[in-house]
This record gives sequence, structure tokens and C-alpha cells, in this order.
Amino acid sequence: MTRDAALLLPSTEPVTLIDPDGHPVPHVGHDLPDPQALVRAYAALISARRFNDQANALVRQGRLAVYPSSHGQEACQIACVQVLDDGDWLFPTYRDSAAIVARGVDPVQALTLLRGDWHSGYDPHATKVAPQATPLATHLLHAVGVAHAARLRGEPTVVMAVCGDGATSEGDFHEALNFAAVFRTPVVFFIQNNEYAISVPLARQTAAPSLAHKGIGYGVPGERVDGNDVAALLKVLGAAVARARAGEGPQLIEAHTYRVQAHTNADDPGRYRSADEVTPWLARDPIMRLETYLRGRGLLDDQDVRGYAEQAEQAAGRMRAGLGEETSADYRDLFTHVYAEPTPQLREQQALVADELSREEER
Amino acid sequence: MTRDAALLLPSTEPVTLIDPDGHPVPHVGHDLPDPQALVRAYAALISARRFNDQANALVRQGRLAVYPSSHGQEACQIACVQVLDDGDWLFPTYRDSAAIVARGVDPVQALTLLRGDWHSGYDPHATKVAPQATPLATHLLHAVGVAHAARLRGEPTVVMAVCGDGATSEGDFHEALNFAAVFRTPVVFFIQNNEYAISVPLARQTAAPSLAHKGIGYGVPGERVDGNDVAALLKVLGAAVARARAGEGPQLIEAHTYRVQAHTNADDPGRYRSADEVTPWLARDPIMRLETYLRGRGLLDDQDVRGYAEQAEQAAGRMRAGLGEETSADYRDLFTHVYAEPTPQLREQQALVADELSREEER
Amino acid sequence: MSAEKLTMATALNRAMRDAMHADPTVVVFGEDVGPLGGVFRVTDGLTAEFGEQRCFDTPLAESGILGMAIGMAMNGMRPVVEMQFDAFAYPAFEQLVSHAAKMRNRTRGRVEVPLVIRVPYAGGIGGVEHHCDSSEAYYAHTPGLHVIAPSDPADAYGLLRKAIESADPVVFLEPKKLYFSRSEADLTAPVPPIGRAVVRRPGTDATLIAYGPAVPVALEAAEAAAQEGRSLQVVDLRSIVPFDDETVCAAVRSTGRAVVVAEAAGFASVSSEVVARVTERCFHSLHAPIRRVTGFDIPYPPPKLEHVHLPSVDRILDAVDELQWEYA
Amino acid sequence: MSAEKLTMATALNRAMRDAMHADPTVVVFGEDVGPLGGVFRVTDGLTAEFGEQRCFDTPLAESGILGMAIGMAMNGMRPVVEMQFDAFAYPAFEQLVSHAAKMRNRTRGRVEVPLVIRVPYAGGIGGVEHHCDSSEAYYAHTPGLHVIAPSDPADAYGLLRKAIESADPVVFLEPKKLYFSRSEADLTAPVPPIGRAVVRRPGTDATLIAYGPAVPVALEAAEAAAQEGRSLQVVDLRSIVPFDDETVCAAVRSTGRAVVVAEAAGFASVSSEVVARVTERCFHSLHAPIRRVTGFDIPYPPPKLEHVHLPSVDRILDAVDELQWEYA
Ligand SMILES: Cc1ncc(C[n+]2csc(CCOP(=O)(O)OP(=O)(O)O)c2C)c(N)n1
Ligand SMILES: Cc1ncc(C[n+]2csc(CCOP(=O)(O)OP(=O)(O)O)c2C)c(N)n1
Ligand SMILES: [Mg+2]
Ligand SMILES: [Mg+2]
Repeated sequence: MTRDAALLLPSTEPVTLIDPDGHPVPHVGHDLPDPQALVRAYAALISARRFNDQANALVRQGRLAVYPSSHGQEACQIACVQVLDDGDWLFPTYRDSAAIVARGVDPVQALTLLRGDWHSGYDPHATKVAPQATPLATHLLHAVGVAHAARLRGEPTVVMAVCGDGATSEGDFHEALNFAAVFRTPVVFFIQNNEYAISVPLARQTAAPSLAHKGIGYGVPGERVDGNDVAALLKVLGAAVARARAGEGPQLIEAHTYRVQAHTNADDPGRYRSADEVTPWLARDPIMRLETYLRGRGLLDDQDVRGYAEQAEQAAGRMRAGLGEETSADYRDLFTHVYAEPTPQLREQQALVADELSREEER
Repeated sequence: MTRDAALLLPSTEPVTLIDPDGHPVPHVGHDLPDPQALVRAYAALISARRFNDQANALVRQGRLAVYPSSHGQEACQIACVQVLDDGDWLFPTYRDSAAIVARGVDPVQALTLLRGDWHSGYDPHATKVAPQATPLATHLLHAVGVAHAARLRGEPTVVMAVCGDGATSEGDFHEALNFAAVFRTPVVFFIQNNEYAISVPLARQTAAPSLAHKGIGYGVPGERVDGNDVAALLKVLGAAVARARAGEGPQLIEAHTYRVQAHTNADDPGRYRSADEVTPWLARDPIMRLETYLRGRGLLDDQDVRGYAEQAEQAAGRMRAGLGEETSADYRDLFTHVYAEPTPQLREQQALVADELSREEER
Repeated sequence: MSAEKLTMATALNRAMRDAMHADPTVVVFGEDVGPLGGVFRVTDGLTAEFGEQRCFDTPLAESGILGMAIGMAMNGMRPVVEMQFDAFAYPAFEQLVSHAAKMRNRTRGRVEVPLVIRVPYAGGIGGVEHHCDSSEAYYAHTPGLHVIAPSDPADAYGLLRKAIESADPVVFLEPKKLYFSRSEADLTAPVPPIGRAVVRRPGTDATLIAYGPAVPVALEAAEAAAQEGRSLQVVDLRSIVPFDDETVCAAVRSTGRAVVVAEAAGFASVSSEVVARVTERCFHSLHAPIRRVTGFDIPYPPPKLEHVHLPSVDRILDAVDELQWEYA
Repeated sequence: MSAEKLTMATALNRAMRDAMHADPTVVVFGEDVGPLGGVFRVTDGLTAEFGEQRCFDTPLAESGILGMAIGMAMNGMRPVVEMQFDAFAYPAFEQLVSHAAKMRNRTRGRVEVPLVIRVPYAGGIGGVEHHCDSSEAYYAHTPGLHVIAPSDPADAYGLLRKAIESADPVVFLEPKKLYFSRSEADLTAPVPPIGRAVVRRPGTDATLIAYGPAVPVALEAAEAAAQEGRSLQVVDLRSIVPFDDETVCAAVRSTGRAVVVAEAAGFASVSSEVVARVTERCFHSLHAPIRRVTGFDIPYPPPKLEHVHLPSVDRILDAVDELQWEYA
């Protein structure tokens, strides 16, 4: 790992390859991704947006208990998944349901947590997606452990570990970066800096020039990227994954984006920010600019757009249907999965509930 | 606080003003301290070394349970105290007994912890020295709190918060730097990088270019200084204290030094490092070089040297005598200081012991 | 003296406001407690009224919050910090156990750390994982901490005022599910000192011992039992540490039978302690062993299953039924 | 089968070595566990024998150590991590409670985290503050963790092997003061599964229930009582979670009297649980309430006063004397 400060510091401005108006921006370090990758990203963005909208609607209908939306952050959601191989792992937060679905997890299973059915609904081993983490920054260490185990076995696994700007203040963020650096573990730490941690703005979170400037303190290269430019994200994250896979150790990528919606449906952003602050970000929407760019290059036409929208609509329909089905929560699950073998005490406690239920039925 | 990266990064080499051979080294940023300050530092260094030797001897005689020596780190011990005003606070670790004594704490009271009499022996409010911290890095946050409270009241207090290289890996180090930076709290974080955390060398602790490079990740200026050069330490720490007092917020200073002795008397360094590694550091001793410099400038002669040695010897004698006195540990203290008012339960428990003791006496 | 109807959240908010007016060294901080007023709005309006220096948001780091609070308390302030949810107090565990609880002891009383750690705690609100833990046992087991759990707005106000005035660190557990339940409270009435339990309902056949979120359930159970002709007394601990042996033991002796009700997992818990200490003290007054109705020894369930886990009226009545009435 | 005389530290070292030979997924890491072999030398020689990848030092961060261990356990390894001293496990509390304990549950058994957290614990060694905590209650109260405390070299070996083989996270509490006490142990003998208590000494008048560092003290007390003509049975829990109700209750029923002995503060502790659950189950066999001899509800004392705090033979015998023999 280099100890040369210049190579560890991020660029002064976030990397942008396609600007908010859809124009390509020349960059010394990165070309544009190839057209196929961009078209694939476009389709995924449309699906992700539709997924967010659908989940928000389901909350309003009372079919989901809570939803932390990634509306406006879909470029981050999509890019951090698109750069991974099948054998790689994704470590998401509660806000990254769209990324999880992009990774191939069934949307209904992805929403098990937020529906209140169980703490996590998909199979992490089958999908190589860790359970969504709620205690902030804690999962970054698990990501380091998963990557380190793979490396000890000589596997080419890279781990994408995602967190928010607020989470960077937690001690576990620090320990994860440091462990990854010292052990040269193939983890890409991906910060979605959406400028808020619930109500707390970035300026209250840090006085650093940028969050990517935290990398050098661990000997980890830091980079900044426009979080609403999927082209830049694909290149910057892709390069980080490639370097990690090549044995160059961890990387720290800060995407600058914005949480255009509330923290969750339970939040009331009017208490801490003005609509004026939000408006300019709507013009920086990640989908619009990619669509303009692709149309301009002839890589996308009205028919394609309708096609992707249609696909996304169908997926949303399946999701609605899936979430409409009654789920049967089984009380026995409460006792079965505490240990590999229930303790005698848990068996007694389960029997007590069984007895209660059988008496209820008798009544 | 500046967000200009260049102003937050440390110099590539630690600041040295007097080299190991006692020659002054010209430096663009810092002049030498004035002669009086250096002579004062010399006297303090001699006392600190004698204190360390005496404490080690007391351990061998079984009069102290354990002693983490700062032998070889005395320049750090002395300088971080000499730059403080009376109203400032010192937050030391278990290794900083010499600094505590330099701050004016009675040596016997300073050693209460290591003698096993009580957890801390001096009055923190009277001495403006926090209890020595054992759980690593935790006290850095207390330092931030003390400084923040003072600042809210408009007091000019600066807090010197000391920790080791190993402690920088703890989450609390991260949180303390960040809180101090966000609240622009007047704390000087002073890392004594002595290259070891018990048996673990610095390379296992971090992959960063230096520990001072951690500052920029918080927007805190970092600086590196030769930890065996008391002149450089006085200037670099003095400047940091002045900036903090002027409202420029926290600073991070890494002193590069070396733990020439074992971690504590209970440690066996032969298991993890060779004598060859230690030898060169003996030649970099902080006292020798200052003595050479001062003698060369006519600021110190044989008689002065004898005088300071004599003073130190007398202090050591008082310390021996003080530690020779039998202390009476009072079991009631165990119950009296858990809460401002003992709970009914604690009163019962104390009565139980009282009853046992009275029955023992009867026998 | 004027009673008014208000929620526990409002009562807590008033307690902080009144304390901040009464004592300029009281400061409130934590995550989202400033402009937002806390995710439960318990600190609503404090920044507006007292300014940024008295009520402020911190970076997102609980050990940092508590560690800084300890330092401020060492230097003349009375910090009241909020941990956003029960499980998010765990990152601050070392600061709590190794410092807040021990600073006075370490310095033989020379350094006090008068601070309050407010923890919205326990379940019953359909919260997802990590938002519903009953963590009182961790704190109650730690010498040097006071541990308080109010069960109604009046106590919430009075006990929080006392907690803020206390010279010792207080873990103040606020039952989330009671935040918005409303009842009459006279905030000008004198409050008993920390450490006094109260008999919430008289009764002669058996005693229910509860605290925090379990108190309303115990009262409901007593009401249901009354319908069936059984008279249950209900004791509300209010203060877990210090523990009020006097009130609790007098109550149990008066009935000879008892059930402890608590949401937390039962193993090595506050309810174990209540059973153990009351049995030690009242053994020969007991007609039957004291029973416990607690959460099971499982991680807090997902929303759809929490009703299985939480002490219910039926489960309490079942436990009362098992108090060996044949020996009466 | 060959018995040999060895210390608990050696037995633990052998357990890790043998486990590492038996299973290539076992890895050992923590602070100073590599070349130094741990501050108590319990990991001595493991790096030399198995290389840097199997036994290694980490940066100084306990949450990091446990967090990384959880990740490695999620990905096919069996980490055995050391927390250097009891109080230095507290920074890892959130990882332990919110993740290690809950990962299996969270994923309905799809993700296991087979790992062992070794904690040199408890006092009696003249250690300074933060080096002598008895922290078992925090762990025992947390569903999802197994909690084990051996009291002799043979158990230390056998239980650590079982802990490493376990599919669940195990908090393995090693009584520091017993590290270098030596006794006969046959390391090739079959070991009972985790969760079984054992009667260490038969007796007919009363039962002493102890675990970890309190077991030798209880045995000494039983010996002293025998001199005075009183026959005390001694039960060693070995496993705190899962708890062996069967063995413990059978023992207590056989004598009708019991004293629980533990170093930890008594309030809301493992000893509270033992009193509560045994009383619940054996009420009508008890001639007297079960008594506790525990550490006081105070921070662990400085070295010169720890003898006042620790359960002693005399204090145990006093408690036995108070078991209401007049009712015999
Ligand atoms: C350890 C911990 N403390 C507090 C919380 C409560 N909480 C949930 S989300 C959140 C804000 C997180 O902000 P950020 O990391 O920026 O992520 P974002 O929500 O913006 O995606 C907070 C404080 C938590 N989940 N975990
Ligand atoms: C939280 C915590 N973990 C572990 C320890 C045990 N421990 C005591 S000193 C030490 C090494 C500290 O190294 P460093 O910070 O470099 O300070 P130095 O001893 O070199 O002065 C360790 C691991 C501790 N005191 N606190
Ligand atoms: Mg954010
Ligand atoms: Mg060091």
C-alpha cells in the first residue's frame, strides 16, 4: 500500500463524467463506461426508481410499516451492484433496498424487515447480500471479516460495504477502515453522502474537507464521485473493485448525492430544512441526465424507454401482489433460531406459548 | 477551521530543532524556544528520568505493584506540561505519571493507582489533571467535554489530551477528534507514538503515512514532531495550545519516540523485538541531546548539572520515604463513594463487613 | 397545584425545560434532539427556547455523546443526553460502565459526574430490530448508576427533574409505548426522592410487581382479576436502583403471594433480582414461590410476533392462578 | 487416557492448538496474542506453530476484533478472539449484543456465527481498576450467547474445545486467578456437552452453588465446614447459559438448603437468577431461603481492598449458618 500522501488524497472535486444536463465531461482519469454498461444501468435505474415509488406507496397503504427511500440516490444503488461479480458480497444498510433488489434478491424478501415479518428475509449466502444493517457502521466490520476470510482461502472475493455520511462518525467506521488497511483486505467502502443523517446536516457531522479525506488517515486511497452520475460511479467504483481484487487493498469512495425525500415516512423534514434547499437537487436527478445522454448518442429511444418502464412496472406489480399475500408469522420461529439447538429453557418457554394457544383455541 | 487540505496535512518529516547530537536544526516554521524555557525543561527532564528510575526500583522492591515507565519519553512528558497554563487541563494515560508529577501532583499521590491503594490518588479539580486513564482512548472524549464546558462559559481553558499510538485505533479516538473538530473545541490531542502497543508494532497498528495524517479526516491540522527533542516539542505543542486558546479549534500532534523499556515490569519484550532495534534509540535520548546543546551554548555547566541531579535525587528520596509509609486502606471507602448518598443496599453491605470485622476482633 | 392532562412525552419535555430554566448548567444533546426535537419529539422546542449552546445535535456517535457528557459533567455542567433507541446505547457501554459509573468512586468523591442518559426503551410499538430492547438489566447490574423507569406522565416529570438534580449518573428509561398515552398530572406537586416504589393499586390476595411499560399491563390484569373476584395489589418500582426493599417487601408480606412482571428477557435480569431479594427477605410470609412473567430469553421479535413475547394480561393471570391457592 | 498435571493456562493453550490441528478454519486473533502469546501466555506458540494467518495480532480495537470475527464466522471460519481483560470487552458490547447474539435469529438460521470470545475475567490477582470485572451477567442476560466459566484445567480444556466446535457464539470466561493453579487433567477424556453442571463434592446438609473463580472457594468452605461437622455439597455450574436446572435442582432438593457463591456484584446478576429459578422450582423442598454470597454492589476495589469484596470461606460459612437450622 502506498504511503505517498498524494496518492491517497481524493481529487478536489468529485469525479463527474456526465453532467446534470446530460453532457459528457472529459476527465483525465476515467473514460466513459461502454454504452452497454450505461444502457444496462439505465434499465436498472428505472427499476430502482419504480421500486422506491412502489415501496413509498405501500407505506401509505399501510402494507409496509416503514420505508427509508433511496429516491434520488438510485445511481449509487445501481452502480455499487453493477460493478460486482457473482462471488462478491454486498453489505447494505436499511436504505439500500433498491440495491439489494438490483443484486437479484426477491423484492418481497427484501422487504421482509420493513414489513415487520422478520428481521431479514433473504438468504445471505445464496445472494451474497448481508442482512440490512440498522446499527450504523457496525456491518462495515463484518464486511472486513468476510473479505479477510475469503482472502485467507485465496478466493477472489471483493466486498462492497455501504454506509451513509452519518455513519462515518461512529467508532466502528474507524475500526473497519483501519483493520481493512492493516490487513490489506479487499473491501470497497462506499459512502453515500446524502448530506443528512435524519435531521443532522453534513456540517454537523464533520469539519473535514470531504469524507473521502478520511482515507489517508488509514493509508486507504480516498476518492470523491458525483453520486448522481451513474457513469462516474460505475468507473470509480469499478476501478476500486478491480484494485481490491488485484490485491491492492481497501478503497474509500464518497459519492456526493442528496436525500430528496424524508429520512423515512415517519420523518418530518420541514422541521430542519427548507424546500428551497431540495429544489436544485431535483434538477440533478440521476435518471434524467443519463436518459438525455443516451438519447443524444442514439443509445436509447422512446420505445426503449417505454420498454424499460414496462419492465419496471411489471416488477412493481409482482411486488404489490407479493406484499398483498397474507404472511403467516410462526411463533415457533422465535424459539427455534436463538441457538442451533434450543436450550432446555427455550423449550419450556415455547411449550408455555403452545399451551396458551391451545387453551385459546379451546375457548 | 480551514478546509484547505495543504494546511491540515503534517510535514513529511517530524519537526526537529535540536538533533540527536545536540546540534540546532534550522526550521522554516519554528525558532528554538528561549534559553530559559530550555533550561527549565532540562531540569524537568532530569527529575522525570529520576522519577522513572525510582519507580522502576520501587517495583523491583515490591513497593509498587506495577509501573509503565516513560523512560526515553521524558521529553514528551515534560513538554506537554510545560506548555500549559495553570487553568488548563491535562488528560494523561497510565504511562504519564512523570507528566503528572511535572504538573505538580505529589509523586506519592500520583502513584496511588500503581501502588494498589486506590484507583486514583490526587484531586483532579485542584491539580487540573484528570485521573490516569486505563481504558484506551476513552479519556479523549472526556477531554473534549471538559474543554467544551469551559468554552461554553467563555473560559480560556485548553485541554492537553495524551494517548499512545495503539490507542489511535480505538473508536473513541475517532469520535473524540470528530467531536472536537465539529464543535471547534480547544483540545490538543497529543500522541506519543512510541512504536509499540505492548507487543504490537506500529506497522500492525496502521498503514497510514503517519498518525498525524489522521487529522485531515476530521478537518484537524496534524503535525509531526521528534518526540525526543524537547525543543521541538515545546514549540510545536506550544503553538498548538496557542491556536486552540485563540479559538482555532483542536490540533493533532504526533510525537515520534520509542518505548526503550518494557511495556510494564510484567512484560517480556524479548518475545517480540530484538535488542538491536532498541540500541539506536538509546543514542537518541532526549536528555543527552539537550544537555549537549545547552552546554555548547554556555547555558549549562557541571555545577548546574549537579544541582539539578541533586534536586531530582531529593525528590526521589521524598518519594521513597512517602511510599515507604504504611497506608491504611479503609474498607468503608468502598461503600462511601459509589453514590453521593449510599443506597440502603450499600448500607446493609457495609454493615455486614463491619459485623465480620468486629467478630474477627473478638476472636 | 393544578392537574392537567398530558402525555409522557410532554411531561418529559416540560421536565427538561423547567430544569433548564432553573439551572443554567443543564444542557441537552444527542442525535436529532435539536431542530427536529428528537425522533419522539421529547426535546421539541428546546433549541428554539434555549439556543444552540443549551440544546444541540452532535455527530452520530453514542460513545462520543456519553464521553463528552462525562467530560462536561466533570467541568461543572449537568448534561442530559439522549440515546436515540435502546440498542443504540450499546456503543456507549464502555463509557457508561467504565467511566460514568465509576468516576466518583475512582476519585473518592472528588469528581462527580451528574448526568442523565435518557433511553427511549422497550417494545410494543411495532418497531424493527434494535428499536425495542429492554436493556435495564445491563444498567441495574452496574454499581454506580441509578436506574429509573417511570410508568406515567406525573412520575416521568418528577423523576426526570430529580434525575437532573442528582449528583450521580442516572440511566433514565422511557417506555416508548407510553410516550403518547395521556393522563392527569400535577407537575407542581412535590415528588418523592429517587428510590421509592409506590403501591399503584391496593389488593389483598397477591402482589404484582412491575415497572416501566409493564405497569399498565399489570394494572389491567388486576382489573381483570377483580372481575373474577381476586384482589391483586400492584406495586410500581419506579426506581430500579436504588431499590425500595421496604415498600416492596411490605406489599408482598401483606398478600403472601407475588408475580413479577417485566418486558425484558427473564434470565439474569431485574426480575430475577426482585424474586431473589424478596424471597430472601419474606420467605416465611410466602405461600408460594414468586413467579415471573417476563419476556422470553430470545432476541426481541419482529413486529408481527411481539404480542407473543410481551407480558399479557392473560399470561399474568395464568401466573397468578399458579400461586398455589390450594395452600391458602 | 493419561492424566497429567497442568495449569489452566496450559490447558486452554492445548485446547486451541488441538482445535487448530483438527479444523483448519479455526483462527485465533486479538491484541498481543501473536508473538507475545497473550499477556497471560494463553496463546503462547500458536503463531510459531500455525503461522501468521492462523494466529495474529490486530490493531488495538475490541469492537473491530469482534466485528471482524463475526464477518469471518459468516464466511466459513471459526474465530477464537481474546479480549485482553474483562473491562476491555466493553467496547465490543454492541457487536456482541446486536450482532453476534442475533445473527442466527435475524436470518432464521441461515447465517451462523460460530465464534468464541475468550475473556480473562474476575479478580483476586491484585489487578488495578478495569482488570478485575466479573461481567458474566451482561452476557448471560443476552439471548443468543452461550456463557461458560470453567473452574479447573480439565474443564477449561474440554469446554473450550466444545465452545470452538459450537455453531453458536460462546463467551468463554477464564478466571484469571486460576490461570496458574495446577491440577491433574486427562485431556483425552470425553467431555460432557456444554450445559451440564457437575457436583464437585457430595454433601447432605446444604448445597453451595458456584462457578468459575468461586468454585475453589466454595470447595474450601465445604472442607472447613466438614471439620465442624457440617456436610456441604458443592455444585459447579460450568455453563451459565445454557443453565442446568436438572442437576442444580436435584442437588438443592437433596439438601433443602443452598447458598449461591459468585464474585460478581449481586444485584440483577447470575446469582439472582440462580436464586430465583431454583426457588421457583424447589420452593417446597427449601427449609430456608437461598442465600447469596457475592461481590458487593460496588465497583471492583483496588488491590489492597479486594479481600474485603471477594467471597471468602468465612463469609460463606456465615451464610450457611444463617440457613435457619432451627427449622431442620
Ligand atoms: C448506532 C446507531 N445509532 C443511531 C441510529 C439511529 N439512526 C438510524 S438512521 C440514522 C441516520 C443515519 O444517517 P446516515 O448514516 O447519513 O444514513 P442515511 O439515513 O442518510 O442513509 C440514525 C441516527 C442507528 N440506527 N444506529
Ligand atoms: C480498551 C482497552 N483495551 C486494551 C487495553 C490493554 N492495554 C493496556 S496498554 C495497551 C497498549 C497501549 O499501547 P499505546 O496506546 O501505544 O500506549 P503505550 O502503552 O505504548 O504508552 C493495551 C492493549 C486497555 N487498557 N484498554
Ligand atoms: Mg445520510
Ligand atoms: Mg505505544
